[in-house]
Amino acid sequence: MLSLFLARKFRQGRRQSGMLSLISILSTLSIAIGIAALIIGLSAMNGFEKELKNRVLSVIPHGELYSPSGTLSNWRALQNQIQRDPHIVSSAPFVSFTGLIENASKIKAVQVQGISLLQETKMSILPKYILNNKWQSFKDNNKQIIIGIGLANSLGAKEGDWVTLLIPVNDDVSGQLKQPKRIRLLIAGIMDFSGTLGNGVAFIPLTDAQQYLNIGDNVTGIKVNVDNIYKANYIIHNIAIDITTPLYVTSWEQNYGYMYHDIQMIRQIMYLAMIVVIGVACFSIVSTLVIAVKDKQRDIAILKTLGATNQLISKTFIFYGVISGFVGSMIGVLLGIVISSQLSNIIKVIESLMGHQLLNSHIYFIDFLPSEIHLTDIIIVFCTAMILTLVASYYPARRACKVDPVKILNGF
Amino acid sequence: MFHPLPIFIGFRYAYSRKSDSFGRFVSWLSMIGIMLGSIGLIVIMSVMNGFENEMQKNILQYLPQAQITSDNNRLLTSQYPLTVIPTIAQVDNVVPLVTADVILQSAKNITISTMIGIDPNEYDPISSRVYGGDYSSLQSGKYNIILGRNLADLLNVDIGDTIRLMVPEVSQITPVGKIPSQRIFTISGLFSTNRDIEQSIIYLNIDDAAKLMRYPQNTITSWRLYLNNPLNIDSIVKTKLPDGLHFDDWREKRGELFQAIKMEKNVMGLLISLIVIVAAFNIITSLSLLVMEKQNEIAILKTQGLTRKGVMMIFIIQGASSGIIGTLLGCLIGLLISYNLSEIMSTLGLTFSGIRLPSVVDTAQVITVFIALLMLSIISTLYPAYRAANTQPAQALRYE
Amino acid sequence: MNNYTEIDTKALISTTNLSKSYQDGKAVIEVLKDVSFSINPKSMTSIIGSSGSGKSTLLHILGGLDKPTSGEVIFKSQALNRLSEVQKAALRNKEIGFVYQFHHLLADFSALENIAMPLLIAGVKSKEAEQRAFEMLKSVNLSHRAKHRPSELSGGERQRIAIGRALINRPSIVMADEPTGNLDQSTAETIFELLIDLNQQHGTAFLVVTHDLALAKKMDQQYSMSQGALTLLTGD
Amino acid sequence: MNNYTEIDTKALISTTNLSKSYQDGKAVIEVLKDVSFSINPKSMTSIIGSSGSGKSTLLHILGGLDKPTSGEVIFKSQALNRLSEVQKAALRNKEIGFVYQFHHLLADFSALENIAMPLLIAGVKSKEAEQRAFEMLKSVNLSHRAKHRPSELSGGERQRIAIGRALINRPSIVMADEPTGNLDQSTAETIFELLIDLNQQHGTAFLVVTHDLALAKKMDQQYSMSQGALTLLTGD
Repeated sequence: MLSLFLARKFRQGRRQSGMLSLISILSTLSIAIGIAALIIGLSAMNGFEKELKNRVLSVIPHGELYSPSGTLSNWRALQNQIQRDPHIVSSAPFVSFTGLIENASKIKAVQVQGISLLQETKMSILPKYILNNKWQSFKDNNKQIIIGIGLANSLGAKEGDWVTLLIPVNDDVSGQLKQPKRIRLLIAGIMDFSGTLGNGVAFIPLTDAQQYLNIGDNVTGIKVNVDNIYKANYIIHNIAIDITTPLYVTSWEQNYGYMYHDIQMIRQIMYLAMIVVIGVACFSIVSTLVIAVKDKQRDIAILKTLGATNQLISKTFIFYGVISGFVGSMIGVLLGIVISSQLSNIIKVIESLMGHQLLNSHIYFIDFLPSEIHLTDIIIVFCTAMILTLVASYYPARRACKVDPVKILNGF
Repeated sequence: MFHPLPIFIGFRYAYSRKSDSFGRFVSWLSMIGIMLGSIGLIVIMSVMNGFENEMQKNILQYLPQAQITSDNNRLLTSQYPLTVIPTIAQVDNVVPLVTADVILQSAKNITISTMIGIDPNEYDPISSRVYGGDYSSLQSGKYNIILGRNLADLLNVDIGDTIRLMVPEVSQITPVGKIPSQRIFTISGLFSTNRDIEQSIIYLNIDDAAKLMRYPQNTITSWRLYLNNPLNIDSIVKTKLPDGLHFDDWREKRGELFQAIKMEKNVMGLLISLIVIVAAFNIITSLSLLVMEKQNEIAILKTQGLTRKGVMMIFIIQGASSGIIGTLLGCLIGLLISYNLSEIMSTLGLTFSGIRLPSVVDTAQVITVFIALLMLSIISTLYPAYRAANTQPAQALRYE
Repeated sequence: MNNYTEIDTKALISTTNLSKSYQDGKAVIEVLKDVSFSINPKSMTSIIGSSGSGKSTLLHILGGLDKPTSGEVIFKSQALNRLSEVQKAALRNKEIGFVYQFHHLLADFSALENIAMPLLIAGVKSKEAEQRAFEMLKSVNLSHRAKHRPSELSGGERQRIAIGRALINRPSIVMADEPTGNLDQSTAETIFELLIDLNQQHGTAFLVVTHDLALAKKMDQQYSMSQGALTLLTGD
Repeated sequence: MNNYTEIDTKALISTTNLSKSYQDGKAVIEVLKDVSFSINPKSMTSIIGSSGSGKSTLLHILGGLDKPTSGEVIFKSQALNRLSEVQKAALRNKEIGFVYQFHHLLADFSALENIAMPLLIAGVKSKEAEQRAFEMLKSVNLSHRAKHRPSELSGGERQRIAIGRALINRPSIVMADEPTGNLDQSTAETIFELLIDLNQQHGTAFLVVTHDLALAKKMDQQYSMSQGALTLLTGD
């Protein structure tokens, strides 16, 4: 392609005073900044979304069905009926109540979950997050409890300590409130989700929970996982309708949905801001190209005398712009990929410099900055940049054709 | 040496009809770039201020913002009367307070919260939020209690029901084991503010609270300070206190939340400043283009004795003018948008995950953004202007 | 196809009352006044005239780079003003070569690439273009300078490259505007010898515009140009 | 202050073995070779030479716009190379006027503003500058063109504005580089008449570089310049 050969040579031969070479560096740099920032931002958002899926939704159930009266008796038949629905991936019975855990003078409210040890591993990857692999020694009827690391720290308790669980005693006829039941339990394991997730939850075996609440074989409800988490609400509601016994239904979107929406919102803002950056960067490509056309005026006139057509000249300068856009975008993409892949370590270094944690584990559901590069993001960003550079090169290319050889050639 | 000539020439080049339309197009571009940058910066900053202010209004207003207490967390009002507390700027009011973490047990459920013992005759921001009962029902000896609506739902209780209050940090050793000090209270009212506050604090009469805490006569937990701007707590906490007393402030419990907002503001600011940096690059490139176009005119002016500084001034003025106008316009539009953001959002039907975006303009911030952008647009004209001053007249004139 | 009466069918280029004027502020400047002449194939024609007498404008109009205000240019029985832009460009690429006082080589390309450029523009594959360009380099005896950039060459060498480039596509005519203007006496002589034997060797016609009377005298036909009017001095 | 031996104290400008060369690729091009001459106040001097013979470079060096490779220029007993950038600029503003072949007027300013520019640069208030510029416009009889832009003027008119601009600050010398180069014969004549009576009227010295022998002959002193060397033809 002659025009590509000409464009490449013109770009190399930037002999004009330092100015042209500096501003072409500046315009390439501004494209690179825009693209790198957008890739880093989008990868961070992908990372948050992945963590939300792997960390949060792989532990808490996608949805729960429970009876308004608080206990469910024929839950085994119900579980089979639910399991038959194609969208349900797995299900398990659970007992859930609010209790208080007291260690010496410190006391914390906590949502206690009774889980069946066998069915839990089908439902979630909870065991993975229990330190020193203590899931193995978690047995029924063994006065054991697993609590989150946040809770353990605020109670000043550690693995192997004994704590007291206060359980509300069921109301009796006289309406006289009785003292809460106190049960001594051994902390069998500590869960660490490196985020707010584990702070408010404690796990005990299903049968222990039924025994403490003395509800016999009843359970509070059935928790389920669905194949498409973004349709969890819809799937679970459909199931509840088919089932005869009246059931309450909740899904993960009620208490964790806002996180998902925030991520999408930030992603839109980022897209907008960076498109503006790349747009403005293309403005500098336009001016750089116009200067290049002025700098190469004489060469264009010469080419015209040699019989070059306007089409060849405009193609040459469109290539000239596209090459600088391409170089800028490639630098941006490479920069973006390198930084995104090392994002977590970079943030850790910054945190150690600044002395405090960027993402506080009490507020954010993770305390590190995740990052996951999606090829589709890169392709979209790269193509937008190339299209914008193509558009930016159109005007200067047209100006290049308007060069009148007569005026220039006999100017000496 | 303020010389009208560079301005006369600079403006003529920047805005003369006749000058090459492309040159004007490009200086328009850099103006728009800076404008977008300043609008972005101001709007984002105001929204973040809005969040911070909202948080402050919803949460800090009700929580005890700052307390003065002794090392064992209780004060004898005779030993440390109100007069002993130094008057501190920004403090609106000082009232006695009895507070502690308590366990609430209802027939259905058990949970914990923080008890606030208040004197119904003193003003407390919650008084205007109580419904279904009356703030003045918290009379001494009545053992009434006012709960947040959310907490009441959790405990499945309503006005008139009774709940048990236990204070774990105050307990007696009994043959059966450690029994926390406790008492039955009747619910005489509910309040609605926001989910967080409704769950984290409950209100009782200060004397009932003192009894529950087994305090001796006229002892309180601390003097509670109402601040008119809880966010700049640093200056208040530094004031000198009589020995034996120290400050507790809201940051112990809620500090992380505000820190997170500040962090988000910085990240957003960084993101938008990328636009400004690229816009500054744009000024450099567009001004360099204009310098290239005007090379002959510069040579001619030099033959007439215009000094290099004169040439530089011309191009600094010309380049900076688009930057300054861009910044001015940007800040004005930014302010306009920030001042009535919600109206704009609702007319456009835009919602951010369903919540109304609050926006509060902080003039100090706007001024810093304005000055920073002005400096940036002037600085970015230096390089092209320097190049213009160095053009060799002999070389430029020969080609003509 | 051409209803013109007494056109000189065997002429390479012929013009009839060609004139060119342009608006300079209020006044109208007449650059060419009713120029009619013709150039035969393989002929060596020279035009003498002081600078600013319209010589270059005439050359540009003959080469289709500029349009006359009135009058017509017939190139090999084709009227230039009836040709489209693309056809005129093709004409310049295949039929006409230009050589200027200032060498006008492409600074970013090597001597070989400069010579090969017209071929590349004509769509010749780069392999073949390079070979033919190297042949031409030999015929202007500069084969040892193939890889050098114009900035590394002397004035004479650059002019010889420019001539090589003009001839590479075997045009029927080369238009030279003060080809020896920038050169010292001796180099000017050698360049002129080169033009003459290239004329013999390839049969290319030459139209040389110069203010150097000695060189002009060596041509078959001589014209002189002043204030835009052309008058025949010697030759048929 | 100046330890030079036989300097011509009453001369306006005098140069001693002034030479200038620059690097063009491999070759070093000698533009000026040991030029020594002097110009008396109120004198009319002309230099004839073909284009590219270094005439313009000499003018630029005399005007302090360019630095010689070696040799010295003394302007009113001040050595240019000892002057600072700002002093040289002031010299150009007050003592020297330039007129070029191409008018070099500022396209974005009106004729009046163009003439007034040197005054504005010298710091004269715009009111007074406009008056003096209008006086000058009258003396080049173009007062009816004050508001027009250069693009709306004819070649001759533009050149007269350029001359007016050069004279506005009452310089001791005006350097004209081919002032009539772009003009037809008759306009060139009128421009030349204008230069001569301005010389009588204001006593401004003129150094005119031209390739037009007829005009050059009318000067008191004539030099000729070729290949960078200056030789005195007539005059003391």
